[in-house]
Amino acid sequence: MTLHVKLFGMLKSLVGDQTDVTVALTDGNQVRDLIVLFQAQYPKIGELLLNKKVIVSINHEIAHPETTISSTDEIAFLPPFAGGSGQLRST
Amino acid sequence: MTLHVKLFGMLKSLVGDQTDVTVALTDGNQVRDLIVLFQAQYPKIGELLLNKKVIVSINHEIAHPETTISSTDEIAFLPPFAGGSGQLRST
Amino acid sequence: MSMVNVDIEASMLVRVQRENFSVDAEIDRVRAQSKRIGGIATFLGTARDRSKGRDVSGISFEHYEGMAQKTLREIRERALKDFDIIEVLILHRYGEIDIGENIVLIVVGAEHRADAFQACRWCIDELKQITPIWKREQTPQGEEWVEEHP
Amino acid sequence: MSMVNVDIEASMLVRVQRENFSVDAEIDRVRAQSKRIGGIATFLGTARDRSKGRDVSGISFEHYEGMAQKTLREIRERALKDFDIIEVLILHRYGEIDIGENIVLIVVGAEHRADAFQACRWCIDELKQITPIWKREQTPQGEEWVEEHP
Repeated sequence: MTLHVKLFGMLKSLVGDQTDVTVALTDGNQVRDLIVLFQAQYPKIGELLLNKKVIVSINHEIAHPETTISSTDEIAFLPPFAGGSGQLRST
Repeated sequence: MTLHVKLFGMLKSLVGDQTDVTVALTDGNQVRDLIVLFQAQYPKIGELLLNKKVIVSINHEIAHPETTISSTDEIAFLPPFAGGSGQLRST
Repeated sequence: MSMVNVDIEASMLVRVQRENFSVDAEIDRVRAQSKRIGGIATFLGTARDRSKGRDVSGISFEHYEGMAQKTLREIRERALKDFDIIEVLILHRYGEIDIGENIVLIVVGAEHRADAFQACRWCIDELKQITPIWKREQTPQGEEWVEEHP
Repeated sequence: MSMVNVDIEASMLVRVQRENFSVDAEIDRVRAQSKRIGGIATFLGTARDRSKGRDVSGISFEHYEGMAQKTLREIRERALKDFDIIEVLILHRYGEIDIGENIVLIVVGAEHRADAFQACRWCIDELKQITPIWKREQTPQGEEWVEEHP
């Protein structure tokens, strides 16, 4: 099955400013398999996924390594969030 | 010397809705003497002053029993404050 | 001349007035003080329709002209000294106020939000405790001066 | 029909939008929910001209459409459940934002001010931690995605 993975923030600059990438998965694949696939095809993104600097969401929910992916899922890679304004305190 | 004492909030209703009362003091009189004078002439206000439910201000500063009063002072009696809105928490 | 401007500016940042106010306009006064401001904490007090278990149909505030302003100026200056903040605005209305309407506004601008929140909360707590302002409530049983505790 | 109205109303209380907003108009949405509201705590985040010791000439925000709104709705619902408050509004802008302009707004209406302050602070802290929104800063060294920590 073919899926589009949405990319946000700095991740886009790692794939030539694309907003998503297309990946081929097989039935029963889990999020861990997706990460392995990115380690091979997009090593920089793969490393960020492995270090949990970037997290995976499926259908607008945070996913876990063992979450199974189905063909209708909306998958996105989320770099560290930076909404709001400023910081809590001076650093 | 003759002074006008400004009244606020519920104090006005204790003297027929006047916004101030006139009192005769002598040179060197202190706030404690003013309180004694009110105990005699306006016992309800005198009691509130004695119990510190009402505080005395002189020239926009909180006064103490031993503060000396001079003829050019602006004197006011201040019932418990109630600015702002609502309360800190449910009671 | 610049001293005059500073005084005019400071006098707009602490006010006791009859008229209603725009929160946007007051926030803009604070924001105009510095581009370093990243967080603005605001407290707006409004007139509730209940107080101590009674219905309230309207309220009015009386203040001690001069002393009320002096007290609020002192609160602003202490907040600027004691908290890591950039600007403070304090505004209280007097006269008749309908239910749901604005009564009091505190606006605090800071680089960081924790400081803005702390100072804003301190200002409204302090205002209630030391500012010579009194409240009268209209209830079905008549009008009454309120002894409010912080 | 009333269900539709409730949904429209709730959708106005949590928004991610490009346009600027009026704090007065947003406060009025909250205030309109109940005459029991006596205290409204607000946090307004604005664009600072400095960040981590660098000059910043402008910022822009990107959000994950759908997931960002879902997350903010969940924050609002948890705040309504966990604090003694009456209403919450959460609004975040996306796109280009000039220095000094509004970025984010939290408005919390409660009977009592301590509850309003606590919930408001919790909402902005939580928003920063779990909402899929990203920030890009323009600095003299070029544009950069920011990794901000709460």
